[in-house]
Amino acid sequence: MNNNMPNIIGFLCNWCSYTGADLAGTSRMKIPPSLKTIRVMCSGRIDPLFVLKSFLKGADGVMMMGCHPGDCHYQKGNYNARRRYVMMNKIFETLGLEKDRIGLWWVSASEANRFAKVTNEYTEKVKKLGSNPTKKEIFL
Amino acid sequence: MAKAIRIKNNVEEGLFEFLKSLLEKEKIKGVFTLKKMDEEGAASYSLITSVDEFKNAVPLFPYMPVNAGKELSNFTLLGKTEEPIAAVLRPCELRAFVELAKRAQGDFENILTVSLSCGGVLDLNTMGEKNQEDLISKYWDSVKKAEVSPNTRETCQFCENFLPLNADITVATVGNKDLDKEFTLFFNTPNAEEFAKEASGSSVSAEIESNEINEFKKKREELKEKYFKETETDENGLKSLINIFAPCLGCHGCSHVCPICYCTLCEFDSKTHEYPTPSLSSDLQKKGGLKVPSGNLLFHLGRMTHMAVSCVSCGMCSDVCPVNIPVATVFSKVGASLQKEFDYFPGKDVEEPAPQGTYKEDEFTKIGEQ
Amino acid sequence: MNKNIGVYVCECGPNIPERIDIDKVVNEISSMDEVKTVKKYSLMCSNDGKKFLKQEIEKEELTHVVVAACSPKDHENTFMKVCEEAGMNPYLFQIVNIREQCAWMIPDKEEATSKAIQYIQAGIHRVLFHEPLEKKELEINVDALVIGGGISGIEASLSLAGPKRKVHLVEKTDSLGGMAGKLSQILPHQGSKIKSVKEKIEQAKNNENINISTSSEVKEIRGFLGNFEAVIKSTPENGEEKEQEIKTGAVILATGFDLFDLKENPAYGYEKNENIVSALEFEDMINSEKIVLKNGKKPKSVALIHCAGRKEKGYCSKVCCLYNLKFAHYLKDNFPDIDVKELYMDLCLPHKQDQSYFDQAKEKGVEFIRMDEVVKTKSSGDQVEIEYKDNDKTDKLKADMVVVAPAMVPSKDTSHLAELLNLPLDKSGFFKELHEMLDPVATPMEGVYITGCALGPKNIPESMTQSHATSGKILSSLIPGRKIVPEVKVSKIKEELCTGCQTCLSVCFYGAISYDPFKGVSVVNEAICRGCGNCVGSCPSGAIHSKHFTYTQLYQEVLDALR
Amino acid sequence: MNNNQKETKINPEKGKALSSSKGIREEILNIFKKALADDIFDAVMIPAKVPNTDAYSWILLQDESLFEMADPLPPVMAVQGGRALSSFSKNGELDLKIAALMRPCEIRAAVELFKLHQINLNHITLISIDCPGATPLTDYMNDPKKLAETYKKISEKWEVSESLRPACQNCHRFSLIDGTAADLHIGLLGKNDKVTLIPISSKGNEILEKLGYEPTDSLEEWKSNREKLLKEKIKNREKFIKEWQEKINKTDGFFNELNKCINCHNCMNACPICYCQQCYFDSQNITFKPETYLQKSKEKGALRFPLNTMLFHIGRMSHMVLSCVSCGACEDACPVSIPVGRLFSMVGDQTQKEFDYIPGMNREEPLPLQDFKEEEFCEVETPNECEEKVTEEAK
Repeated sequence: MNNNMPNIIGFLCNWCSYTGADLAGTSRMKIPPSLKTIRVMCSGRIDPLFVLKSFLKGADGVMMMGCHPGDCHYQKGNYNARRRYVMMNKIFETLGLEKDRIGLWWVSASEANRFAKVTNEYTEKVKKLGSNPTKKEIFL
Repeated sequence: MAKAIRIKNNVEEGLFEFLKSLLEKEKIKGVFTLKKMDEEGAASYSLITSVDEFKNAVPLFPYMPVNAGKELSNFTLLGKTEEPIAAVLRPCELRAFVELAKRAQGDFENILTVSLSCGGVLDLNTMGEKNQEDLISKYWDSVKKAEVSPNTRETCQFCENFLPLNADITVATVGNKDLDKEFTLFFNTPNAEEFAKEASGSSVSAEIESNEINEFKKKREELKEKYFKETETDENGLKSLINIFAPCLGCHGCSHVCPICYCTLCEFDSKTHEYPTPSLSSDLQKKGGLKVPSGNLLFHLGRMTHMAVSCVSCGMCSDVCPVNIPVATVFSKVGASLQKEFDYFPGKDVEEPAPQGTYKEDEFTKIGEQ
Repeated sequence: MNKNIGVYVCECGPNIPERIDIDKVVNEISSMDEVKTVKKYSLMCSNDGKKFLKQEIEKEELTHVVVAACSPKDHENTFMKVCEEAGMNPYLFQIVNIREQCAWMIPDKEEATSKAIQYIQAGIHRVLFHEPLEKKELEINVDALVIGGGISGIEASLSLAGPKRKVHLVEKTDSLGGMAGKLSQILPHQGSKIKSVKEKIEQAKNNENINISTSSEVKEIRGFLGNFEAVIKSTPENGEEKEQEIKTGAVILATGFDLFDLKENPAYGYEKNENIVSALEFEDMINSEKIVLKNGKKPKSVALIHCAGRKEKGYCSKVCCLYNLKFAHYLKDNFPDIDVKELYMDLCLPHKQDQSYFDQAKEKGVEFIRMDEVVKTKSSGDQVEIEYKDNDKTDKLKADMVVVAPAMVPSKDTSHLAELLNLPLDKSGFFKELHEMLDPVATPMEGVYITGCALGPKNIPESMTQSHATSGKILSSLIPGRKIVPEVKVSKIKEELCTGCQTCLSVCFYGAISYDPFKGVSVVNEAICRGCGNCVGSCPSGAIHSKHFTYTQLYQEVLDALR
Repeated sequence: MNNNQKETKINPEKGKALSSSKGIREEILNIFKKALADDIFDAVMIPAKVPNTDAYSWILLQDESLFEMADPLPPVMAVQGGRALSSFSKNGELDLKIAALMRPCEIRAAVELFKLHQINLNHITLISIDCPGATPLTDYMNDPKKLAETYKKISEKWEVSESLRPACQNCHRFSLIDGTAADLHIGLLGKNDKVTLIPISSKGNEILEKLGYEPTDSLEEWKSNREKLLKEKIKNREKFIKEWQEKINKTDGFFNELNKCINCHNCMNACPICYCQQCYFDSQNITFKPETYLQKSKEKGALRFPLNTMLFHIGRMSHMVLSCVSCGACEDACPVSIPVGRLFSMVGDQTQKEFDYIPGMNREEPLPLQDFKEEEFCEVETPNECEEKVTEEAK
């Protein structure tokens, strides 16, 4: 596989985003192979430690995806997810870590287009960031 | 306005006598405060119930062997104390106890909280050392002059929350020149007022805030900027961060003494986060080498996601770090920005839910929509 | 126990081979020492395919199965069933999505293939950490508890009660009927006279499957769909207080509404002038057919004020316009010489017959005046003077009698019940529907439904519709003789790790987690938990894990994604 | 018989002496470079200085270029080597050949952990090295440059200096001891002009062979150097043991030493033998209602917080002291400078003698508490019979 293709982990909520991703496939949209999706029941299940560990293990990018606010299959899970994302984003910012390596997007079950759009855009963004230094870092 | 009583006595003795009298008259059944352990000058927190034992109490001893908030939580973990006690805490310890009570890890009921305008405490590793006496007298001088004592811990030097938020009784120390002749007690709550009459002094009209206090605050804020700058991470934050934490032994002492790290058993000590041996060959292939034990940064960053937003900047973590990592400075810094982001002030109000346990539908609305 | 993993790659007809080099996949995977056998198959979800898989499991004595095929949304359950039939625990199975999220996404065959391989490796490493999970079946109680004996509650009870299903109807006042019972007549153009409400009440009383307790309130209630327990406290006027505990399968909240307290805004002058009356009081006048001023004289002019409380509460109560029209019609029909004025902020005429009803009122000479708010009312002589504002200009009018139509507000018990069942309320303090559009009578608590004005202002037909909806929900979910199977992939708490901080309680939307003060730990009620895992993400001690989505299982996927 | 006697004499007769013109550190690293190049090992676990810092840590080294940061004998013992070794080798199969270069106390810890199934030694070669000791961690962190200098001198002269950690000043197991602890030992004692490779196990011999070295050089000089230093150290140790026994035998002696303890459990977390992921003494099965604490306080007039510090230390002792390798990591990690290392080492010394057990000396030797002899400790229960037995044996 070509080497400038970044490695992105996507934690997708089962009800909206994962279904949205399926739909993108069904509609034969072009999604970069950079993204490896992992299905969780709710974006609120995404433990900050998953994101952290993925980052420290060398993921060039981590995408958190869930239902739009108000549409959460479990009522409010995505609000929890949002706070957790904001928390990590702030920690990264304060410590001068590359905060763009982590992102949160709302993608509904019908938004195949949006799924394609954000994954492609983010892949480009991460390409610009270059490879995640944690990949080569010995002293972690 | 809080009831203020001026007592004609050295602040250390005065407070000692006041608490002693409460104990003697059985207004309270115990005092939770610092107590001398030996002649070398080691002190430790104790719950003192007998007037006789109280002779060794040193309520204003400028050391923090442990965060008293954490210990009060251990004391009231299974429920409130039936008998009333008084507890002498520094503002950050009080804030810690509030955060713990918030998480059902402690109970304020029947505890008369006595705190002070705090000049900070000395480095723990000077406790019981030869020069202790000297350090302490220097310390009090700077407290009187409302100067930042250079012997106090870094965390204290940049602490601008040195006024207790919700203490029943506050001892005014910072910026009071005649502390060895007289001092003022502020009785802030109805609960406290009934103890006021036990204080042998004259009622005066006074406010804890003063120009000295504000000046003091300014000085500390300047130092805060300075110290935060020192842990500044350059554009490649990762490297700098690694360098800051490079000496880390993984002893996790920082989390053991942290009042906010209230977990019985820490997730990061668990098998879940141990290194999976099968990953070794691929990791070595990628990196050419690997620090062992690994997972150093995961621990510190992970711990941050758990507690930094509630960090009360008590400095215990820096104090116990055997390799002088400025843990508290880094965590305070991250804490400050998180607390700003979530508009949260740890230790202000027991009723205010911790940011992890709540959310607002109409916050951060731009996020996720881009 | 040694683990025999079988991996099966489905071609899904031409769909997957088109974009993925299946043989390469099979080769790569067979080189893994974890797996016992790897095979490809043309169409796994076909009957032959299922038969094939079943035989394989038996022949190869597989303990774990990975199927690389379509999205779990399509056939996860299909293959889990097959595993079950083959005597395997279905949760020792993992489906890997190499169609939608691989073959159909990535045009480059090489890239698609290597990603598929990565996904399958992840699936294999994940399944190694799967734990067998057991489905539980729960006996259910099919009865229903209806709280509130207004028209909504009565209608719900009537449509639910039957030989196999008892209904407990609990009303806090001493009589059924609620607000509707107090009305003079239902809007004529909406059909029958008021007696229809009376009829409903009678029907309910005479139905032996409806067990009515008036002057009663629900004191405690706990449980979940099919298994609620409630304590009902009755305090009859004469006769001593008694408590009874009942079991029920579902709960309907039909607690209705109260009326805006007109005294909250002195501008309406309510109770300051005796000829200013509330709409409900005017209904009584109509019932007793005595429209007279306090001095006993007939009024020559009546002013009807709409929207009292609309600004204060921030919503339109929807029904006032129509019953004000009703009043106007009544007055004009019975005393044509009375001068009738209506002061309104906005006219709300949503139903198909309303417009003509309004036009008729105009024809009968009723005068409609637009206003922004009532500024003040004061007596002038025997009359009442109303000062009102429209845009910036204020104006006055005088009338012998003033009828003020107060807004609907949540009934007092709403917040109490919300607390008992831990249900969300909206900004105005009414119950909040699970989804305004898509699930308008359900709540986060499965088995608890809401109807009528407990959800917000409504007219009677709408309330009836909702009552039928709630009954529908219950009839379809609680079928006599059936059992219910609660979610299996629920959260689990390791007690020895739990610190009892109860953060998990605050992020659980279903009230599935409770705190055990004796042990000092949180406890999950598996029958209520839906397995969303929000509690897991919130626990700093790592004491909670969600079954089938454990930390280790998900981390395996991360590791392989990054390999 | 007495442990010390056991240890003075050692078996190996021959080794391979490599004269080191470039200094011994370089020489040692060269050996490992060669071993990696010849695929004798896939990786080496060795101390390294973190670039741009004064901090030392263990690295698993595969890429030769990283040898720049490696230092076989750093001035401090940051993480105890046993701990480091266990951290990556315990969870699953290791498919790499790894050499671990560690100080003798770290080797002994590793062997204890091996007995406790916390290290899988199948693919690991243990290489011990003559150890000049290490400087106290906190001292070093306070002034790295100075301490590094001091340490350089100390290690050249092999002097037992005050600036070394107390544990090291009193350490009499600083070099090779007989047994099956290490596979290969690196002898340095002497004028620091040569590095002597001393094979111990068959594995050790193999490696020497693969490196193309014949173990033909005599070890006499090295041995005599070793014994000279050993005598001095044993004297120190006996002195230290005596001194501390007296301290402790005073009433509350033990307690007073632990007065300052703040319950941070750093000692436990630094201890290689405390291998439990989550410590029993961190778990909550020792909390009571406030009344109970008030009651306890009333009995003595006051109740110290943090609670249970004494229970923690004594309890921990009962868990690990028989395997205590006196590495002093605990004392290094203590923020309030409690001589916890010396306390445990002293108690360890006594109890281990009781069981005639030297932790980490032999891989095959079972842990004392996983093994018993029927005739042992009869004095504990039936003194008379015991005497009889003793007299019989005497005849």
